[in-house]
Amino acid sequence: MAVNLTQLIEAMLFASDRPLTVDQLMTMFVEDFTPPQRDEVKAALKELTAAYAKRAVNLVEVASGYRFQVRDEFAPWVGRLTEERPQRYSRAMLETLAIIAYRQPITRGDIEDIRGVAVSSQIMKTLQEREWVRVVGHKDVPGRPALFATTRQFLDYFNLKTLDQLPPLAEVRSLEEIGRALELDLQVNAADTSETMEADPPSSDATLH
Amino acid sequence: MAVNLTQLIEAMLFASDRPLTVDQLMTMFVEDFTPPQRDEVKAALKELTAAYAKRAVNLVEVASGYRFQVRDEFAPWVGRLTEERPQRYSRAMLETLAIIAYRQPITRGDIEDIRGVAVSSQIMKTLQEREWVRVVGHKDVPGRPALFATTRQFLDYFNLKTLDQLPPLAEVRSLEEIGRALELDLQVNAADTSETMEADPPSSDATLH
Amino acid sequence: MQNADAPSDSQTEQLPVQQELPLAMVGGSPFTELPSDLYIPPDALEVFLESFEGPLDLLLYLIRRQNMDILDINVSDVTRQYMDYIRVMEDMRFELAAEYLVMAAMLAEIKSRFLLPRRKDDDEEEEDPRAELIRRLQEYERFKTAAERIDELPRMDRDFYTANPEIPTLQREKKHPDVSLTEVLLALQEVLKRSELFEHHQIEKERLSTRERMTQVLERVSADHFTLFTDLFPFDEGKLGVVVTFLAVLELVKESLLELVQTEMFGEIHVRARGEVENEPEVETSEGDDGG
Repeated sequence: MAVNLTQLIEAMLFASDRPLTVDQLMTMFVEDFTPPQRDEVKAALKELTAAYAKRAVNLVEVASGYRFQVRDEFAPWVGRLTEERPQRYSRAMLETLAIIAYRQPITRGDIEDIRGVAVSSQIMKTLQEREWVRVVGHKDVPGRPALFATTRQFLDYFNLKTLDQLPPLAEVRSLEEIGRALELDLQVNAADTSETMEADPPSSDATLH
Repeated sequence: MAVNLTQLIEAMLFASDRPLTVDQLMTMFVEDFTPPQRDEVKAALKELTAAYAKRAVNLVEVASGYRFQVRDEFAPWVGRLTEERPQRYSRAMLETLAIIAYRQPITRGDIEDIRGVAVSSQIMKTLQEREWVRVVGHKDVPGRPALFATTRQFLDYFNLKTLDQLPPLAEVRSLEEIGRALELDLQVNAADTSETMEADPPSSDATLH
Repeated sequence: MQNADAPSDSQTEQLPVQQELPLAMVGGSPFTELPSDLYIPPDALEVFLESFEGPLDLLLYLIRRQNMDILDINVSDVTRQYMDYIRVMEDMRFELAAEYLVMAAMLAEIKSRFLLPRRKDDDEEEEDPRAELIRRLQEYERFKTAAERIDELPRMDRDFYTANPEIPTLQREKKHPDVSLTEVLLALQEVLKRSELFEHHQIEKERLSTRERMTQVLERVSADHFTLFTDLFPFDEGKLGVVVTFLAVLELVKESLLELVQTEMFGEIHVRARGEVENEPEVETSEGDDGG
């Protein structure tokens, strides 16, 4: 059979989802023709390494054998290919966020009491990863549960200067008023918040990052 | 930024687990530098196609874009890399898929009419999860049933560029022909069917057992 | 329904074999020998039936088995065989899809129309009662064949493979979904609706600024060391700021989150968080001092 060993090895290495050793490559063709000698396989690998040296994929030897890999310098772009699409947050997550915003500092247990259902660790993790929520202390009761509060990033994201700009709960209850309340609040507060908040050390923003 | 566009595209195509279109390649670098022109991307693709023409992997264009693919002649060896047998699809699923492919857009009810039997929800779900089939609209009749069509991924999977490349559907012999055939006697009839009938391969009976 | 040589329910029944029928012409030459594959062992029947994709498929099989042309089905013959299968299935209590029974009815109807005498003087040409059945069989067969051909198409990871090189460790930036404040508030509204308890409690009256200040105070104090009570008050906020902070401290004490300590009469009051403070970020450990 007139198969070019180098090309065959090239094909195998490209298709394989794991590295292949010289031994594996040697035995892989047993059924077809005289199995190649170790030297031949090694020579083929050397040839391929050279051929791909300047390409965007290189043939490299790792602990468990040889494999083709995309050159590291392309990592930033390659990362974009696999970016997970952001999904929408669940209702449970938004409820949890809202409760923390209005009731902070609050323990997970208290959130669960209010929601009437358990709050998953995933939700708490996501909220903290997003840096909207963080642990500000621990409650002095058995188990020392963490106390959660919203962050400056939370305010920034929703374009609020202070939590006061959130509509009062009474208004939240009335769906129709939400939009109006928000507009109003934002207008009013844009003017008057600058004075109440400047007390905070400006450094705290930076240190959260 | 001293990034070679051709190499970047090469890296992206190798790293991507699905084909990439010229448009996708154009917009992929928006954040970094002036996005390349369509011409430039196309030139890069041409350059890559040529560079890999004689390698064991080739750059090929399929329905939803470009991808690197191991050359067909190596497939028998590559198949040995995985122990798992390639997946088999049930006749019900293949028939459903075939009807959608040739008759799209089509409702589930219409599929059932052709097959003479109900189409299980599982099949429709599997086809959609595999991204071979998707809902493209709703028929404007009572109940507004979903209209299904095949996707580019379906074509990619079968290495096709367009639906035209699907094997042609057997011809339907018209009812007039049927009428005519009825008037003829058995012998005449038998003689003329031999030419019009490009029926199933004779093995079809056997495969039922 | 005719009585076929159909099996009763014994073990070694033989499926109906067509006998006296004139055998079909295939490719112009007569077919004299029956295929020998007509015997089906009973335990194979189930498997056999499962290999049919419905009544049309079964009919096609029966037609092909007799080497009939779809366009010239011998309805009486096919119907008899079809009924035999149905009966066997029913005898075996094999649950039949309703479609099989519908088809049985359709076949019986077509057959009965054939039995009716035709009026020759009738001008209008009567449609062949088989026309609809033939159309459907033909249509189904087209797609049955198409499905077989699709199955034979080169297929990814069976007949061809894509390149699959290792990709560098990703600098993955996780994309977060966008959320509007309205969404958050609507979520809250849901909670409020659900929770009567919540509704009637003090939360409602509480100024959010107190809550916010509670968070800020907690951020400034630690369990490890005392902070000067007076340092908690940012004097540049004016009276309102002091009041809000004071309310916040009281609330924190009430909720057992804060501890107030005064070591001597009229001495400085210190505050300390109750409970451990974990992973206190790089924030403001030294910051408590900058007020004093």
